[in-house]
Amino acid sequence: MELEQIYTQIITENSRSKEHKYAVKDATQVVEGVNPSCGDEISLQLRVKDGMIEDAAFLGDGCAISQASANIMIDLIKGKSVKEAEHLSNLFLGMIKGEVTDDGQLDELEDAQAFKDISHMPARVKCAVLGWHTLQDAVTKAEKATS
Amino acid sequence: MELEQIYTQIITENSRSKEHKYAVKDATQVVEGVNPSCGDEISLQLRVKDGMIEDAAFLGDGCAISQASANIMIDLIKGKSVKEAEHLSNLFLGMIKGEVTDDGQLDELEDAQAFKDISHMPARVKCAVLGWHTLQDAVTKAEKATS
Amino acid sequence: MTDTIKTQFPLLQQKQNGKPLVYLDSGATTQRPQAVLDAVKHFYEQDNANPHRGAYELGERATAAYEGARAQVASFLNAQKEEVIFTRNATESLNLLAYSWGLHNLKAGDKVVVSILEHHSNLIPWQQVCHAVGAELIFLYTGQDGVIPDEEIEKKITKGVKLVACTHVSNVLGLVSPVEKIAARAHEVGAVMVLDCAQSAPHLKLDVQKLNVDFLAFSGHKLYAPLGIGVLWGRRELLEAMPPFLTGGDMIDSVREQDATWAPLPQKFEAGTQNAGGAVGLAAAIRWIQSIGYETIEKRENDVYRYLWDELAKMPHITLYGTPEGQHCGAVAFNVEGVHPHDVSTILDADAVCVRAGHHCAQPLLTHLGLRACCRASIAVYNTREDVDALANSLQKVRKWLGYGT
Amino acid sequence: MTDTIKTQFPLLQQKQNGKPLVYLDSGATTQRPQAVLDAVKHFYEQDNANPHRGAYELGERATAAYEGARAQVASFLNAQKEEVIFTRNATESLNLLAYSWGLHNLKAGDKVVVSILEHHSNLIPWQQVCHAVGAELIFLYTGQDGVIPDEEIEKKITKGVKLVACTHVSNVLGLVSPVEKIAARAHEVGAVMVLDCAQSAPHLKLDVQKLNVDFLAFSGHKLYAPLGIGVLWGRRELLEAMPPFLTGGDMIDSVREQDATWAPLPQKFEAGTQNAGGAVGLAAAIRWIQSIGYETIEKRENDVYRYLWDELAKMPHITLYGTPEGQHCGAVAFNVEGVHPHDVSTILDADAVCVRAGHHCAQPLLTHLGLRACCRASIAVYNTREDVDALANSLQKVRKWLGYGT
Ligand SMILES: Cc1ncc(COP(=O)(O)O)c(C=O)c1O
Ligand SMILES: Cc1ncc(COP(=O)(O)O)c(C=O)c1O
Repeated sequence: MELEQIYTQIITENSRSKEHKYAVKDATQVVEGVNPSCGDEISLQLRVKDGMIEDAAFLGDGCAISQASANIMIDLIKGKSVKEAEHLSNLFLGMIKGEVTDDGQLDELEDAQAFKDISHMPARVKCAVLGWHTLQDAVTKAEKATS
Repeated sequence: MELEQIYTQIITENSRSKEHKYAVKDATQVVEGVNPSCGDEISLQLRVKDGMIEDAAFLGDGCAISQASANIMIDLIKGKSVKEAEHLSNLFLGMIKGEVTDDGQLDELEDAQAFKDISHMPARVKCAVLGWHTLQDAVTKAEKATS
Repeated sequence: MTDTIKTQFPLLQQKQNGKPLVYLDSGATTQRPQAVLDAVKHFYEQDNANPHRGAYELGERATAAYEGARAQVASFLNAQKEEVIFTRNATESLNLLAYSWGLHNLKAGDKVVVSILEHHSNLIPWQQVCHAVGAELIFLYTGQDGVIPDEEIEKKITKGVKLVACTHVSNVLGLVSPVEKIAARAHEVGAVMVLDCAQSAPHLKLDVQKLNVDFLAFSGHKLYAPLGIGVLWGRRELLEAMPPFLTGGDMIDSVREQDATWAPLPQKFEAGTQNAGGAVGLAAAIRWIQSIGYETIEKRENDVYRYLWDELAKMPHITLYGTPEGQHCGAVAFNVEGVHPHDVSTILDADAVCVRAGHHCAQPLLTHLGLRACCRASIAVYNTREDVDALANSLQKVRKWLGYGT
Repeated sequence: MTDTIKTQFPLLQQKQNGKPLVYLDSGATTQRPQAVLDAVKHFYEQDNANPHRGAYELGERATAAYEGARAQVASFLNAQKEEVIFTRNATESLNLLAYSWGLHNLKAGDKVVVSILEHHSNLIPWQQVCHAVGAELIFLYTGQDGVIPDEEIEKKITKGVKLVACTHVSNVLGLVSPVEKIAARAHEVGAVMVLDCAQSAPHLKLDVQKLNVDFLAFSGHKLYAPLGIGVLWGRRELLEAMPPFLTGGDMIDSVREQDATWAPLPQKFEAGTQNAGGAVGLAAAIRWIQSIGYETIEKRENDVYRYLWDELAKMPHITLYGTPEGQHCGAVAFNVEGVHPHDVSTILDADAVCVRAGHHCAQPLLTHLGLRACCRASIAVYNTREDVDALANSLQKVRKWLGYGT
C-alpha cells in the first residue's frame, strides 16, 4: 500500500476518532506507555472481570499513526478475553517485525493489518506499536492480578 | 647528505666517543633532559666561572643521533663563554627548524652542521636537539646564578 | 539546479522516489564535499600509520597529517596549536570539561549557569557534575521568542557562579545568543565561560581572541567533515591546570607500576590512538570552507534562511517558533496545525524532503516553550531557494493527507 | 609478490626510495583493504545522516547502517546486540569501564589485579581509579620469558580482589595470556574479569560465550577498520547496573531542567553523534575477515610469525624477547646489540621497512624485563615471508652503518 493511502485510510477511520478516548470507570489496569523517540505518552485503561475485558480505552496525544493504531486496537480487544488480547498483540507485533506474514493468520487483526507496511518505515514502527506494547504490559498485570 | 652518510660521519666521529662522558668536578650546573618519545635521558654538567664554561661534559645513554649531537655540542662550547654557548644553541635549533639556512652563518656550528638534514626526519629531531635543549636550560640557570 | 556548491556533494545528487533529495537536516549532520572524501581517501591509501608512534617515514607522514590538521584547526580558530584538543564530537568535548574542569573546580554551594536553550550535550554533563559536587544549576530563561533578556543575564550571573555554559546558536530556533554580554558578565563575576559552537561553527567565523570565552566545543560532522572527530579549544592556562580525562597510551610522559606523569598539551587530553583520518577530513573541510569564505557563506545562507522563514510565515496553518528579529543561522522550527511533527516529517519524506521532528535534544527548551515536539528545517551552504520551494510545496500537502480540507 | 591478500590493500602498493613498502607495524595500526574503504565511501555518498535522529528515509538508512554494524559486531563476538557499545578505541572502552564500573563498584581497601604485560591503556585507568577510591593495584608478574606462572595467578587473585584486567595478547611479546586460568580464578574469588583484546581481535576468533570474561575491549583500527571506532562488550546485567559515562544527546530517555533519565542499552553509553561511518567500516572489516576466515588467518600468520622468529633467532647480534614456546600472534620484540632501537628503526626505514621502536606503551613491562626500549616487528594477515626476508636483509646492514665490523 502507498504511504499516502495508509495515512488516508488510517486517519479517515481512526486517528481523530474520540470513540475510545476516555478514562475507564473502575479500571482494573491503568498502564502508561512512552515512545522514547518523540516523548509521546499513552495511558491504557482496562476493566477486566473474570478474564474478560469489559471496557478498554486510552488517553494521551500522539502522532496519527500511534493514535490510529491504539484506536483500532481498542476496537479489537474490547469485549474479548485477556488471553485473546494477548494473542492479538503477539500477532500484531509479529506482523510488524515481519515474523508473521501469512495473510490468513493476519486476517484476525482486521483493520490493524493496515500497519503491515510500517515495517518499511523503521522510525515510525515505535509509533505503531506504542499502544500494543502497553497492552502487553497491561495483560501481564491483569494475569498477575488474578493468579 | 644521504642518511647512511650522516650516520657514518656521526658515529665514526662522535657517537661512541667517551671523551666528554664524565661527571664534571665542582659542577656549577647539572641539568637533566629527557626525550619523551623514547625515554632517553641526558645529564648535562657545566662548571661556569666568570661567565666562561671552564668544563662541560654529559652522562646518559641514548641513540647514536642524540649521543653524537651532545658530544659535538660539548666540543663546541667547552672553553667558550655562556653567552657564546647560548648563541650557538640558538643557531643549532634555528638550523633544525629550518629557520637559519645561510651556510655562512651555519659555519660556526662546525661539525654540528651534519644534523642539518635531520629536519627531514621529524621523529628523530627530538634526538638531535636533546642535548641542545638541555644546554639552553643550563645556560638560563647559569645566567640566573650570576645575576 | 546546477548550483556549483551543491554539485560538490555526492550524496546530494541522489533521487528518492524519482525526486531530487532535499536535505534540510544539516543541523543534525552535514553532508561532505568531494574534497573532504578525497582527503580522507588519500590519507588511508597513502599516509596511514599510527600518529606519534612510528619513527619511520610512513609514520612521520601520518603524524604530519594529524598535527597538520591541528594546525589547520588552530589557525581556523585563531588559537594556538597546543590549545586544540581533538575529541569525537562536541558532546565528548563538553564531557571532558565537565569531568576534568568541573569535578576539580566546583564544590558544594558553587553555582553553574546554563541557558534554557541548551542542547542536552551542554546540559546533562553539567547536571551530573552539579549533582556530584553539590553545586547549584541555574537557568537563563528566554522569553517566548527564544531571546535571553539582558536582565536575565544580570540577575542570574552573580557572585558564586563559577561556570557559565551557553550555546552560541540555538539548534532549535537558529537564534544567535548574546555571547558578548554573557561572556562579559561571566568574567565580571569571575566565572569561566564555555561556548557550545556545534551550531555556529558551520555558519559564523569563530575567533577565540574576539569571542572572549574560555572554552569552546564543536563537532566536525556538522562542519562538512567526517563523523567521529570533534574539537575542544581551551585557554592554555586552564587546560594546563586541568587533570587528564581519559588515560592510556600517548598521553603520558612516563609510567611506573603505581603512577604516571602526563604529556604536555595537547597530548595530555588525547589518550589512545586518535582518529587521524577524521582529523585530516576536518582539516580538508576547513580548507574547503575557507576556499568559499565565511562572507560568502553568510550571504548565501542568510538569503536562503530569510526566504525559508518568509515562505513558511506566509503559509496558513503553520506556526513558526522564535522570532524573525535578530541574527539567525541554520535552523527554523515550526509546526503544522493539527498534525504531529512526526507525521509531517514522514509526509515530507514522501517528497524526498528531509526535516527533523522531535525534541531536537532540547527537551527543557521545548517544555519551556510549551511544546512537546516540533519540526525543524535546517540549512547549510549547499541549500538553495529551490530547496525551500520544495519544502513549501510539500508542506501544502500535509494537512490534506490527514483529511483536513486545507 | 602478487599475494592475493596484500593486493587488496592500496597503501601497501606504494614504494619508498624505490623499494616496496614493508609494513611491519600492524600492532600499532593495520592498513585497510579496498572493501573497507569502499564501504565507508558508500556510506558517505549514499546513506549519511545522523543515526537515530531523522525519521526520513535517508535517516533510516543511516540508522540501519549503524545498527547493522552493531549486529555485525555482536555476531562476530557471539554476543547480544545490546551488549555492544561503540567507542572511539580500546582506550576509551577501558576508560568507560574504569569511570563507570570502577568508580561505582570499587571502594577503599578493595583490590584490583592487572598483569605487568599491560598496555598503558589497560593500566593507567586502573591506577587512576585505585588512587581515587583508595583501592590497591596488584600486579601479576611474568618471568623473564614473559609468561605469567600459574602460582602467580593463585597467589595474587584472592579474596578482596574485585576486578582483574588483563591483556589477551601482549602487544610487545606477542604471547597469548593464560586467559582461561585467570578468568576462572577471578570468578572463583568473585571478581569481574576485563579482557583487553586490542591485540588479539585481528588474530584470534573471539567468542564471548567461551572466553568466560565479563568485559572485553578492542579497537577497529587494529582490525582493518578505520580509525575512530572501537568496541566495548559487556555482560548485560553488568552494563545495565552501571551509570552512564558520557552524557548528552541520544543517551537519554527524558530530560528535565535538573535531571534526566537514561535510555536502555546500548544507547545509554553512546552520547552524542556517533561515528556511523567508522562503524560501517568496522562491519565491512569484519565481513572481510570472515570472508577469509580465522582458520586461514591463523594458519597464514603462524607461518609468517614462526619464520620471522626463526630468521631473527638465526642472526648474530640480535636478542629476541619473550619465548618461542606457547601460543603467539602479532608481535616479535628484539634489539640489535650496540644499536639503539630508534637508530635501528631509522636505518630499516631507509630500506622501506617499517618497525616500531620505543617502549610500546608498556613501560612497566619493559622496566620489568630490564629494558628501556626495544624494536618490534608486528604482522597482520597481509604480511608474507618476503616481508620477513626484507626485514632480515635490512637488519644485516644496521650494525655496519654504525661502524661495527659485523
Ligand atoms: C594491548 C593493547 N591495549 C590497548 C591498546 C590501545 O588501543 P588504542 O590506542 O586503539 O585505544 C593497544 C594499542 O595501542 C594495545 O596494543
Ligand atoms: C547546540 C548543540 N550542541 C551540541 C551538540 C552535540 O553534537 P554531537 O552530537 O556532534 O556531539 C549539538 C548537535 O547535536 C548541538 O546542536
